[in-house]
Amino acid sequence: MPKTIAITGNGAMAEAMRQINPDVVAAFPITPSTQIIEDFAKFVADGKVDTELITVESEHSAMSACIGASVAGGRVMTATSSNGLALMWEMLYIAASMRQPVLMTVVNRAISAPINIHCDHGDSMGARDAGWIQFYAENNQEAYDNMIMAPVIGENMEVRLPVMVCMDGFIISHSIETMEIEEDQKVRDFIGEHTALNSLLDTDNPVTWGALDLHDYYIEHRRGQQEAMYRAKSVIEDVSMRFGEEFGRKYDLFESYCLDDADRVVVAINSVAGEIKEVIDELREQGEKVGLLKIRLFRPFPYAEIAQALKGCKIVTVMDRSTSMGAYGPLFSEISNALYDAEAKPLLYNRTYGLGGRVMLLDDIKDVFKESEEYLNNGKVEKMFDFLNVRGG
Amino acid sequence: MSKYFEIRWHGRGGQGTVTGAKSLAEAVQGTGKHVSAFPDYGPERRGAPLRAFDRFSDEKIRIHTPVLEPDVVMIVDPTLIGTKGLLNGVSDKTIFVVNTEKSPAETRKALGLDGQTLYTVPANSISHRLFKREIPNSAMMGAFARACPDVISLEALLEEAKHIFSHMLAPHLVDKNVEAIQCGYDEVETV
Amino acid sequence: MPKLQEMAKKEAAFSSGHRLCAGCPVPIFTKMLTRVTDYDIVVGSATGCLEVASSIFPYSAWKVPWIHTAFENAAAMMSGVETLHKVHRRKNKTDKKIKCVAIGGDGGTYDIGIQSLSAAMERGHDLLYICYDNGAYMNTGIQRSGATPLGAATTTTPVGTVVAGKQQQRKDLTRIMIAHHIPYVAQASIHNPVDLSNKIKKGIEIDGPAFLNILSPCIPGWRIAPDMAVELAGLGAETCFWPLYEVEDQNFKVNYEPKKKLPVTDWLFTQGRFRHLRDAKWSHLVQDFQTRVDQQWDWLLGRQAATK
Amino acid sequence: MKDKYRLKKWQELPPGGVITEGGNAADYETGTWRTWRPVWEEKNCIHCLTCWVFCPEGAFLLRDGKTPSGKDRKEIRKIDYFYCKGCGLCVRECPVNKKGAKEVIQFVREET
Repeated sequence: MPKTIAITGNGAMAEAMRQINPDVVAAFPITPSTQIIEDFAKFVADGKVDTELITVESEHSAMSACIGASVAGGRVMTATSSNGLALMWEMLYIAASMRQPVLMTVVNRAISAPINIHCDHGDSMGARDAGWIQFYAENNQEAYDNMIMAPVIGENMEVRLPVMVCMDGFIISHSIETMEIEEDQKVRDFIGEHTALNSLLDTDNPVTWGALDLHDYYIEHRRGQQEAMYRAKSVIEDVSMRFGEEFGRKYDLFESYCLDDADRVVVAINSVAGEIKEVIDELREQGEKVGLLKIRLFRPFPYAEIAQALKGCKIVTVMDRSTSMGAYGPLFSEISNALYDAEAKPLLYNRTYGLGGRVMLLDDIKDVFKESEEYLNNGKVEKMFDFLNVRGG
Repeated sequence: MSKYFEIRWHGRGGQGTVTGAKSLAEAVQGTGKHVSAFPDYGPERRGAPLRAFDRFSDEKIRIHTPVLEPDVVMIVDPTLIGTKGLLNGVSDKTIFVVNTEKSPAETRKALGLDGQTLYTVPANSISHRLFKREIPNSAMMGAFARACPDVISLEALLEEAKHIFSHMLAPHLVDKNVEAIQCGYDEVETV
Repeated sequence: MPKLQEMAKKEAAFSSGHRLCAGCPVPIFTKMLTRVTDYDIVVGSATGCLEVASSIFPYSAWKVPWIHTAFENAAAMMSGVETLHKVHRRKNKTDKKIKCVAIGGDGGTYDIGIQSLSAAMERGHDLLYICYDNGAYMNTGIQRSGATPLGAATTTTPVGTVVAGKQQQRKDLTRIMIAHHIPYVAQASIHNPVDLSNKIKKGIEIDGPAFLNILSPCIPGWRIAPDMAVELAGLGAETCFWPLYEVEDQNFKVNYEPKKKLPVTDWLFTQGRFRHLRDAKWSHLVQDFQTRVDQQWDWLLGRQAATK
Repeated sequence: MKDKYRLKKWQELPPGGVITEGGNAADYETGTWRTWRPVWEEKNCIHCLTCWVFCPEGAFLLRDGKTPSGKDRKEIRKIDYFYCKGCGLCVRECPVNKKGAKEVIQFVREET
């Protein structure tokens, strides 16, 4: 039986790590992800896991040690946030290109400068092209569930890619919420044993990892890596279905909330989806045909499936909690790509919100729907791109 | 008014207010309710005024926004009385639970309350008596059970607290804290 | 030389067909890695000449398991490998005793990699870190590093009319590593294969972290003929620019004391990168160079006397 | 050999750019880099292995042999010109060459 408990998002991720019981964890503390590693260090100290914890001196070394241990043939994990993820940037690409199924929680936090410890998605969105599978979560339950699925997906022989499980800093990481933790044994059975591939510690079959590719091979290796991402999508569908059968919580590539007959749709990522659902319920009671498409999987991005899900809606507001300076938000760009081939294109526009932890209250969400109603009534989008909740407009 | 039962805690950094809000949520969760608890995070350290929030419900809680219209305001540090923001968003029905040695009448006046229900509890004295230092959380939790028995009964709170504290504290401190809850409950005054 | 006879019985860790410069002495020590010990070894390299020239896809010169990921992280990367081996040993997944070796040039070690090196040593991994010091970023075309000696001409410290080569003395990384109080720190050179192989063996086999700094002349970077690497390395030891010594548990041992210490000019003036120093205009640089070498040598003899 | 190193399609490559055959650089000819050629004269060689230990290319091949007093030893067999880049380090460092009376390794220009 699963155990219903009230636990912080960080605590839930530490629990997932305890249950996964990886061979090696290499990590460096950074707010707001620190507690994950602190809790995990306690598990190590109490002998509750078999893991070796490497308390490295930087996030760059954390990911370097993770890659080393992974190539050596182990299941490895870490956690980070914000500038820590930025410091890993070089190694993120290397983990992915070397096809190492490293598992990492990213507790989303704004990137400096100015320094800010609160939530936005600038960190993980900045790493969206690194070649990692990226999951996003509305709450601690989803973050935990995604992490339980992560090794099964990343270590699949058709995939062999690192997996990043993202959740909102403080909003989720530091909040206690009610959730269900599954039984250790059941989780371990679901995940199964890790299989090494061309292990560096197999000294009888010496392999060379990280060779120099020139123009005669680099593009072929990249092509193969892209294929692994394509294949990951169906593996994720399979694993999510198996997870649903096993644990009763059903996950698709994205979540559709009141989407079927919706005229006005908001597309959003992570915790704000909770507030949006709350407002949708209220507006639905008033007869408004509003809905939410909540992103779960950002890499690989499910273009065709999302286009299908948005078929028939009349206006789409894409809410980005990060910026791509000089461009539309990262999520908007993908939704826009997804809709390019749509027969009846909905009106589409982009709103940036919540940078550096700026709170979106329920009234702010209502304003978002009010605006989309106006645009829909006028039959055109006034402002393609704008910031919400910013002084000075 | 929100469909959730919502609490706003006012305390100071280092007093354990955040832990208090979280412990109360864990206890209420133990009775089968859905809960969430979270602080307002900033760079403030020991001594700075801070807020923490609880949200309880029979159904799944989806929102993460700060509590704007609290059902209960918990004031953990008496020296906060008179500071800004304690009365933000309160209604006639809002219940106040205040850690103070002063009488309910004096406290009501100091806070500038109208008709709201007010409970006072000398949580600092209780804490000094039991722990020889100022950790008013447990007594505040006891006072909460007195103020809002429909949310959690004293019996349930004592039972859950034993369980929660045993994960956090040494055995003798678990007993002391349970005792502090009982004292907090017993020594509440109201008008 | 019986030592060479012993080594000759064993397979090299590093194959022919690599693409290092003609005359580059680096393979002298990479070949030795498996010849000096019975342990299985796994090697990780920092980005650099050796890494590039030994692993041009689909060819690898490494006959032992080998990994490269980036420039600044060889020690951190190998601490992950070493840790996983520890896990395997603990869980009885292997009965092999594998030893880990990280290799970096002076750029990847003195400069960009010093943070991860220092931390890996402090954490006590069972890991030998070998730095082959050729005194500049040779892989990218001879840019100065923290190991570049005073006065050396590099592409980022060129010789001009008012500035003659690098204006700063090199840092003494070996001494920095000694300050980590790890079980074994040594300096060796490619010209003395017996001393070199002893140190590699010790570094590999000792329990815990070890650091070995190897002087490794660079044909293009030092502007020398392709047959000159061994001779130049030897002069490094004869002038005491590069003393051969080891520090085991803080006990200092000088492995080679020249009968007559040669002036540094014997070393400097056989290299194109110092050619300009012959001009009397820069004689103060030569003097400063000699002073530093003398101080360093005196310090070393003093440490040896103190720990005897 | 030719097929082994033909340029492969992306589907044929193992994941992550790994090279699964250790030391296969030995299939790569570096002897083409040479403009000068060391020529080893067995009759003067004392088999001290100095050339062998210093040769960066591993181009000095060994064989089993005996010392004049009959003990087992490894001896120089030949120079493998498939690898020798002609750096001349062996010529310079040969201790017999250094003494100057006899020459074990000569250095001659490659014929054009």
